[in-house]
Amino acid sequence: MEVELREAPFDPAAELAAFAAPGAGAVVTFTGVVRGDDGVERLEIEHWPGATEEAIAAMVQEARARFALSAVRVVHRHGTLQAGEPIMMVLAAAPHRRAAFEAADFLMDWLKSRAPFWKKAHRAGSAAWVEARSEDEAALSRWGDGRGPASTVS
Amino acid sequence: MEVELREAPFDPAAELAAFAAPGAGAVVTFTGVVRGDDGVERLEIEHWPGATEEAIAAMVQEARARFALSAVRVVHRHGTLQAGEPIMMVLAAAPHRRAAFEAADFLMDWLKSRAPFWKKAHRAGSAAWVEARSEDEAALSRWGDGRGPASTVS
Amino acid sequence: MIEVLYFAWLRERTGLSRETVETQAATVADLVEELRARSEGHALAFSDLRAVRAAVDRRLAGLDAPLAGAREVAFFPPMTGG
Amino acid sequence: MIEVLYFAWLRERTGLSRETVETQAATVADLVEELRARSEGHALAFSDLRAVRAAVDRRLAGLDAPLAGAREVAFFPPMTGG
Repeated sequence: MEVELREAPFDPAAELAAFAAPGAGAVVTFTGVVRGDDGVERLEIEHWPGATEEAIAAMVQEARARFALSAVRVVHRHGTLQAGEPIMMVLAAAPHRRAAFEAADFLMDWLKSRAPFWKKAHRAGSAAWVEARSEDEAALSRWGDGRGPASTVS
Repeated sequence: MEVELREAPFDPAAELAAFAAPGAGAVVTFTGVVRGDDGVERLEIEHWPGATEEAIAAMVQEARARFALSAVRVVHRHGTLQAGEPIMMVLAAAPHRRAAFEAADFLMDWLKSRAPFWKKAHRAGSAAWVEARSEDEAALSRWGDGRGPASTVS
Repeated sequence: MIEVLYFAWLRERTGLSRETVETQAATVADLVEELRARSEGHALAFSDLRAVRAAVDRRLAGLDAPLAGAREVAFFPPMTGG
Repeated sequence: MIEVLYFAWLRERTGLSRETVETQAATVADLVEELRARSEGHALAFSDLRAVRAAVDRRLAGLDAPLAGAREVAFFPPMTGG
């Protein structure tokens, strides 16, 4: 399964161990973690059931079209996450390192700003929606014509 | 220990599990694997004892100076490796993803062409030293003035 | 009849995850004007349109996007995945 | 007295990992000329200098690098780590 959207915690090490990429010479992983700095106790991640899976699948398909990949996988959580818990993970394997790095980088840039997730940070006695960062939006232009993966919420 | 040079196999999943990066929001790993395609049965990796550790430590120090990292680690094997075995791994953790990606990318580029390792590929009935790829040498210029980490074999 | 979806603080402000709207709105902007009149919460949700994104039938769309034939319009703040 | 190190196919061709050389060579290129004369293996190792890299006291050095005060010179093909 290339895309997994889940509420339960997951173990990045187990994901890496289970990531089979026959023939790959390079494996790149990215893990996003709930930072506990700034007083954040937990994160609530809202998503758009159905559309989220479609959007991520389209991003994965686009990554496969752009980069010579042996294997790729995206795991993303929703619901309530505690500080220190992994939020999501991208795994990309390729014969050569450049493709693996670029695919992971590409997927992260698109997941950040075009996958329908919204984060709310809970601190002691307060909660606030996390605002999108302009750098994240700007990062999308690194991938050429600015058009996204050709499906859903893009 | 930020740099580990070893002859014995290692487990990338165990490395990721053990990689402690308090406060990091982003963890990027790169794993290089002996590709079994092209008939390669095993790889022999020669290195320069003493100088290799110094060179990698200097690269790690340079990565820390350039990127806002929470933690970093490099594991690299030498000796005889079988097809499918991990050769090396870079782990980089940072508050934000750009620094983690760039540090891993930077370290890979320098490790490829400026850490004193030489690979010999053994196929059925033949053995040949792996030639450096001009793309790898060219990749170093991505990191600015072309000067390397300021120590040993650089 | 258009199905309207709200996410994040647009959901909180309108107090709705979704609602079905009888409308002849020609564009997303027209629809927003109609929605604004529905309640104080709706008005608050759409008080600063620079902070609002829309998708028509699951495709990102600007305020001037036409609604002819559209079945679903979603409103949400900029996404914060990853 | 300079300690000379060989790696990879330079080691294989010279048949040596290291050797101590009595020399007055002023530059890396001068040293290479002296080493070439030591054996057929040495001559073969240095037959195509475009494929050879050198480090003087563990710093990458060109053929014109001076050897004044140098204690160690290493010869090797381009590195292939990672």
